[in-house]
Amino acid sequence: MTSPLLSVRNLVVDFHTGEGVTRAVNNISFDIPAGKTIGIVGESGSGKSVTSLAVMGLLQKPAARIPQGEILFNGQNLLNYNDAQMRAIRGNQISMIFQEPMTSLNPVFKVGDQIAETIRIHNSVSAKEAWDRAVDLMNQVGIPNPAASAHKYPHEMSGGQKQRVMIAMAIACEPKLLICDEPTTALDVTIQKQVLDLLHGLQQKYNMSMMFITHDLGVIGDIADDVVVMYRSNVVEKNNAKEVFYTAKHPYTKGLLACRPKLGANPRRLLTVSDFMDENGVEKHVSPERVVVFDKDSEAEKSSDILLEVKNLVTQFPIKGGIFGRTVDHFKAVNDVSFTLKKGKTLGLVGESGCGKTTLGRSILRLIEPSSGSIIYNGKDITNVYAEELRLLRRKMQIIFQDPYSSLNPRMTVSEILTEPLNIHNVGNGRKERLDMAKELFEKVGLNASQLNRYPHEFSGGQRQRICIARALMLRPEFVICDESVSALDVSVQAQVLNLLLDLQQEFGLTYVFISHDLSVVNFIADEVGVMNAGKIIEMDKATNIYKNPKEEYTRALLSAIPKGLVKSDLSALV
Amino acid sequence: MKENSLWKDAFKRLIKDKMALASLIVVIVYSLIAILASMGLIASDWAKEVGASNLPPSAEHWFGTDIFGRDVLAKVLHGTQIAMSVGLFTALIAIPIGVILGAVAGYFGGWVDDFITWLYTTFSSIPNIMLLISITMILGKGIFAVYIALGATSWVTLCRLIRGEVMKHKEREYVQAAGAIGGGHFRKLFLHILPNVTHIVIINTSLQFQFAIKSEVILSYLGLGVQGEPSWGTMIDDAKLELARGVWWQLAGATMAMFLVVLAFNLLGDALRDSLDPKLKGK
Amino acid sequence: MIKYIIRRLLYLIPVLLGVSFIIFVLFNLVSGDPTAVLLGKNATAKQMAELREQLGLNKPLLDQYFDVVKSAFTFDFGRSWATKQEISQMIIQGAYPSMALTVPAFIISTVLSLIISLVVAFYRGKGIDLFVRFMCIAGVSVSALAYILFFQYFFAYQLGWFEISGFEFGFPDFVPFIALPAIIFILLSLGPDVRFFRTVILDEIYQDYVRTARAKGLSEVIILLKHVLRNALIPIITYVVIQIPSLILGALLLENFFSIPGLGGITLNALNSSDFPVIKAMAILSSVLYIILSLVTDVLYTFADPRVKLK
Amino acid sequence: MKGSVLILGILLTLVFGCSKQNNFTEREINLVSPEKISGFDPINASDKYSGNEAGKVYEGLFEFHPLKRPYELMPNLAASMPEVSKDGLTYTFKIRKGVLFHDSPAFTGGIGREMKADDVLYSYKRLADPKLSAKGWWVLDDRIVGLNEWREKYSQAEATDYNEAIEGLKKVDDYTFQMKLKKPYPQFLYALAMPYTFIVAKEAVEHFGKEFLNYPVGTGPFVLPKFDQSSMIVYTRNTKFREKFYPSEGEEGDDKLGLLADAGKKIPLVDKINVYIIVESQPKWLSFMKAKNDMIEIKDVNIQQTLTPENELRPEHKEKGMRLFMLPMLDVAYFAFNHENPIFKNVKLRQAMNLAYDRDGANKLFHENTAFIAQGPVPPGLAGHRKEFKNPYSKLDIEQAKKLLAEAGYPEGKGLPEITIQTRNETVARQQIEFFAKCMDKIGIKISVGMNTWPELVNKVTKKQHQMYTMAWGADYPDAENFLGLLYCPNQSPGSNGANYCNPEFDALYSQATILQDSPERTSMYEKLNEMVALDVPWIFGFNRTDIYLTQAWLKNYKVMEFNHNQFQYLNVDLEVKKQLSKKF
Repeated sequence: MTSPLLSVRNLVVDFHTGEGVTRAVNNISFDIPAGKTIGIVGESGSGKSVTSLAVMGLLQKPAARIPQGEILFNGQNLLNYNDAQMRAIRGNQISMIFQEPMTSLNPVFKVGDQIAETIRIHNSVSAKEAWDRAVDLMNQVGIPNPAASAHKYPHEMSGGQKQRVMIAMAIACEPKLLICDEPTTALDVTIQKQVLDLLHGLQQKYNMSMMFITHDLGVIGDIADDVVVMYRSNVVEKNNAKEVFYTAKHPYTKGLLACRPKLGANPRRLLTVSDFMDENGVEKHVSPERVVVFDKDSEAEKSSDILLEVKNLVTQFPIKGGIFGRTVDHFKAVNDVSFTLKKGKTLGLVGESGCGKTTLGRSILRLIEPSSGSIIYNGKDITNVYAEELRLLRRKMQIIFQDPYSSLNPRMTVSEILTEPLNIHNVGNGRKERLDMAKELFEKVGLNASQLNRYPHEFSGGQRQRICIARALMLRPEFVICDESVSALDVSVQAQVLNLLLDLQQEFGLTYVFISHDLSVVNFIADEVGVMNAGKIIEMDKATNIYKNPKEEYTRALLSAIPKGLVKSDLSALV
Repeated sequence: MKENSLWKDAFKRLIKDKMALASLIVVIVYSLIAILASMGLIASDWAKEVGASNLPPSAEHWFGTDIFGRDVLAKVLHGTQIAMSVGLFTALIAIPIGVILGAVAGYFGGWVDDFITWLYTTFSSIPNIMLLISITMILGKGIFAVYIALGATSWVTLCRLIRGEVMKHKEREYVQAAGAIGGGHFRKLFLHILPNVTHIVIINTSLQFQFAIKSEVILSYLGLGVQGEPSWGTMIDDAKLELARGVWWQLAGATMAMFLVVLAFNLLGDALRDSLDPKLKGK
Repeated sequence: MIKYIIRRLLYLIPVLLGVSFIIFVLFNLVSGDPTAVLLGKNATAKQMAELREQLGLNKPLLDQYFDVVKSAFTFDFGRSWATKQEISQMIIQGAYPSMALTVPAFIISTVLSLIISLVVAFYRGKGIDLFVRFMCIAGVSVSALAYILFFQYFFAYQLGWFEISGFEFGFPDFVPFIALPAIIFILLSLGPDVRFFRTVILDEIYQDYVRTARAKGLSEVIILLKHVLRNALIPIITYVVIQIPSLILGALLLENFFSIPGLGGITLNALNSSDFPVIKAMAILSSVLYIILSLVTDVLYTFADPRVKLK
Repeated sequence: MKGSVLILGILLTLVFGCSKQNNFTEREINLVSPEKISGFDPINASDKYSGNEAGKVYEGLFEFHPLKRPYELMPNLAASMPEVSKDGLTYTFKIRKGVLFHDSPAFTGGIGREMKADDVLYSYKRLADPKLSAKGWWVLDDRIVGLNEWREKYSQAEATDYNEAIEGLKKVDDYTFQMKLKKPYPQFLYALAMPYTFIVAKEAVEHFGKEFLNYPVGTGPFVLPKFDQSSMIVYTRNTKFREKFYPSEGEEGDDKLGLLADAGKKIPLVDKINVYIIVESQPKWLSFMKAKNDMIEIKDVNIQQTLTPENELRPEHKEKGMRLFMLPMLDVAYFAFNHENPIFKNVKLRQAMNLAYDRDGANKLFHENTAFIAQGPVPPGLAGHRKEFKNPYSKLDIEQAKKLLAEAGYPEGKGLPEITIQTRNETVARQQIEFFAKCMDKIGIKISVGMNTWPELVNKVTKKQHQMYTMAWGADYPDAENFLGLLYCPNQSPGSNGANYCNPEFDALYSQATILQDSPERTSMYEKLNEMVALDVPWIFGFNRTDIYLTQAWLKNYKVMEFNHNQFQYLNVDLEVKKQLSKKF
């Protein structure tokens, strides 16, 4: 066996901050053989991105320090390279694709120029040659009409196209190693699939090595040769991809594999990492009843009262124009949507970004005013109620937002956040009682009541989403809209939150509208699923039916885009 | 992890920065001097003749004496009171106007925004000096007019900043969330958004403060400044005639006093921005 | 774009109405009767009454305000009450020396600040960054008056490097006259400029696209000069252009002390002699300039940032 | 940082050594005007500095002799002193022949024509033109038969008709005209020496229209084709100037001072005059010290830099050949009470305040002991001022002041409200009141300063909205009437009696005295008026200040002069001396 292209040996990375030293990467080693793809999997904060930045030499000095270890690239220790030597490597022999295509491209330069720049840094070619090569690269990464597109600025392209540009830039000098740091996380599922296919194809074509970083094992199932699993700064499992998927050894890996909702059969509650190991990393045995596949349809007809009925709902935004900025036209974000929802049930709404699903959710709550149609809640038309009545309605209808970071006011403590709804609606007697109510719910969503006086920024993303859920439930609503409420979370955390939502639904008899771009998540949680495209619900059916018998082409595309990887549908193997 | 508010965090970061800490101390010392002077505990005898006219600095009179034989140090200390009060009252006038108008414009948009934008565009398009002079003309001279004139011209910047920031924040999900739990406009704007733009007010105030102190000098040069008591402005203005006769200590005293506090406010403003601006957090 | 420009120019109408109103109220209603000043120390009551009539001060207020509005929109400012000079001529004559001082000083200070801020941004957090920022801030913490008094005495008189005061028309004749005030101007603007530019540049340095540029293998200097600077231009343009109207009057102290016959002095004289037509003209011109420059800013954005589309 | 050093370096090299060298070849003199000049229309040349500029280009019928003291009028454009009728009301003037206006496009062919009697009459009518509301109108207001009626008639009309005959302004022939007065006007000829009555050409006024003020077309010794508001005005010699010669007699001792060296020479003696406009005192002083200017008027703080404590020129200036000129000015500086305010009707209060004012202290601080303590409204040097007269209240006597204050009903200042003194927004003005406040504090009177822009101050005074204000009155012409009028009841606000002082006894005597020609009788009446009012202390009498001028050694023929707008044509420059001395600067 020849020596690997990249070999990370006993790498340690520390971050020195004002408060002390944090170890981000703890003595890890792995190899990337030439022409192979290595997946590095772990949740946020596990040290996977730091590792990749260390390889690139892009760690922020002087905060980040590497007290120990080697990064051998072609046998040379990159850690001994100076700035100029590293620059010659970067973008040339090792290149990288980042998670956020929206912000990773310089907004003020044409994409063609940005690709050509990489070429000209490392090759002495004329501007013209570089440009032509850039156009050629754009063609290779599948950007339609590359000659014209090269003249575009990043904001004129879609997210998927931008990521393709990033890829073109990364492969411009035919690097030996391509590092992909969560390249598809920010993209819609269908796009994600295309990008993955593209990367895989390019890897084959150029015989590159690839280091693919993700929090979602499912994503790399199709393309990784080897998988390295990282957990809390350590490598916990390192093996051939097949081995990892079929005979995962470490409980964390098992948890990761189990927590992703499957399209078909799922247990009543998703398995999470904590089902496989305790807080100290000691393996636990999963109780067999946790893996019994749950048949939703069995209890589907128990409830029959209709809670919400939406009829021909239209929400439109004005398009301004002319000298005086008058409204010249309207954009219909929600276009003639109708559905009914029974008490205690969950309606899933699925669609890609821009399809109008978020607007629909907010229109139902009248956070955005609908333009026409009607919303009938509990038999009462609420489309035109105002002020006090609307305020009272807020007690019954709640929403949980997507981004747990921005949906909590950073200047309020958690107890303030939780008691605020009570104050507004004058629920509960005095501060003390309200605080008790907050405490109760806070524990119910799985948080420690002693942390009530903390500020949101002191919590992790998953914990924050729990706080958001607690806030939404403070008023004991009947109806909750979950707007992409788990999309920003790592898969392992996502499973916990989904379970929590189901538990709460059961306990409080909640009715959900669950909005997501991820069909597998919607499929898991919802009783009925509506597929949205361009402001309309194009298909609506029972959750169990929709993946079995999709009627629309669009639905089929969504379904096929879900990474299936090597995941077995049989959970029992994990027990 | 201890229980920390963002403010406490920011404060901790602030005092960790030695330069900022030093600036903060300077500002506090000046404020103390100003308070003591306004209570008449120090420099209350600035008007007293303590020696001959225009004595150079000596052990007895550290900053020398002025044309009337008054102690320049006492005048500088008394001037501190004026300077700090100019900064303070200017801020007290400008902040409520700037914040309320800016917040209302940014939050409600529509014709309210149009009107307020028009108002501050109009104000900022008239040269400041004209507004300053005309307002002092109307109100008569004196420190009160200085407060109001400076306050009336410095709300514009704050208003513009707050408006922009509120516009950004009102789209944030936490504000939407406040609406979803039934919070009204008042709650959303004043309880949710404003605390999140306070850092702008603080940073701006720190910079406005020093601007006001410097403006007082210019106003004094134009004869529109504080009257009947010594301020740094009048002292520097006096110096324009005295310097030629070699009386440099009045200029030096007032300039140094002003230099220190203006520098401190400037540095503090920078440090505050570094520690309060969420954008720059952790960098 | 054209539509946008037209709309912004039409915005001049309400702004000019507002400016005329404020100026009218502040100076006409409140500052009282200018005739005593205009006629000198031996004036008689009768003569003052005659002049009031001539100046139109006996007309109904609404008519007087209408006159102000009219001149705001026709740019016909008539003659100064105090100097009897044609106001447009006064402004044209005064603009030259003012511009000769402020424009080069402004350009130099802006460019210099930009260079300094790029350098300190490059060395961010290091000793040189702190030192240079400290010096810039220290520079602006001294009163302009103190600078003027000291520099004029030391550099112009003692060392004889510069003319003490005065102005000559025509380049390069004015150079020795404006050099010293220009240096003071630069010293005073360096602090705030560097502080602002540095913040803007640092805001950009932590953006994702900079990481991308590093990943390409670009050197830090090129990243700073090409990628970062170009993005930082937008706030910088706003900051710079919005200052321009204040340049007209901004150098008032400098003009007075260095005997530069510019617009600052004209305005100050007008304020000191209740010369309402001149005050009015200066206010209106500066607001027109302000609006036009903010329009220019917007148009410049479209060049600096392809994302900006004016509609 | 490196960049900044580099650019600063480039900047410095660009200007280093660029500073201009002094001129040793051209016969030019360099002067300073401390105020901006707004235009050259003589009828509006109300202040000293615009008068000085107009006086270089324009001329009047009479002028003050440059050397003789006390001031003596001599004919200038007039061929001789006028003939006055017995009743003193009709004056017949002969004007000089062969006086040419400057060349100007206003004249046919661009060549200046001869000045005739019509031009004089035109110029005087112009002063009365209601459309022009001239600042100088007061010198002829209600003096000339028919002129006020003419003014009245056209005040509402579209245009003023200059061709209409006026009884009091009559042309006899091209070189002779008559003026008829309504009543005796002893100061009449002084009025005809003031800049207001300089002679202008009708063609020029009509040709340039409203721009006339920028195109001075006079008969004077220097030419200024176009005036621009700049930091410098450059006059060149009028090559067609008539035969006018340097006087061959002057005051006693003038020849010793070299003031008669150029006697009999044709004037002007220099080719060029540069007038620099420098408002601030520091650059003005520094420029003079760099020999950029030939003469400087010393004010306020620069006095100490100029004089030794014994009021002599400091040796370092002497060494450079500079010369000092000091002249007691015909002026009076005072703090006026507003007599309409009941508080100040109390004469004992006024006396107490006068007595508490430490004039010696103020003289030292603000005038370096160069000023004289004013004893009454009339300054020394004018008929009406008696050297022997010492005002008992123009001295410091705190005890007496306290006593009088108690008698006035305000023991130790109790019961007296704080008094605000209005003044101009200038540093020295403020300091002077601060000093005054300190003095008053000693007897328990609280004083505060009110700073005003000039219009504000004038407004407050004309509207009687003040308690006290500060003022310095400079003579328009050398006659005590000009000062006594400041306390004449009918002159009260908005007139020149800003104190609104009314004293029937004084008024009666004043109206008798002011119609008399200069005579011992009138002088004794003036003296009586002066002393009567001095004892009634309508003002806090301040100072009669001294004009101090410093000239460079090479400036010749300078003699300090109160009414100096015609003086510049007599000045000369010694280029040899200038060259020699330049090394010392």
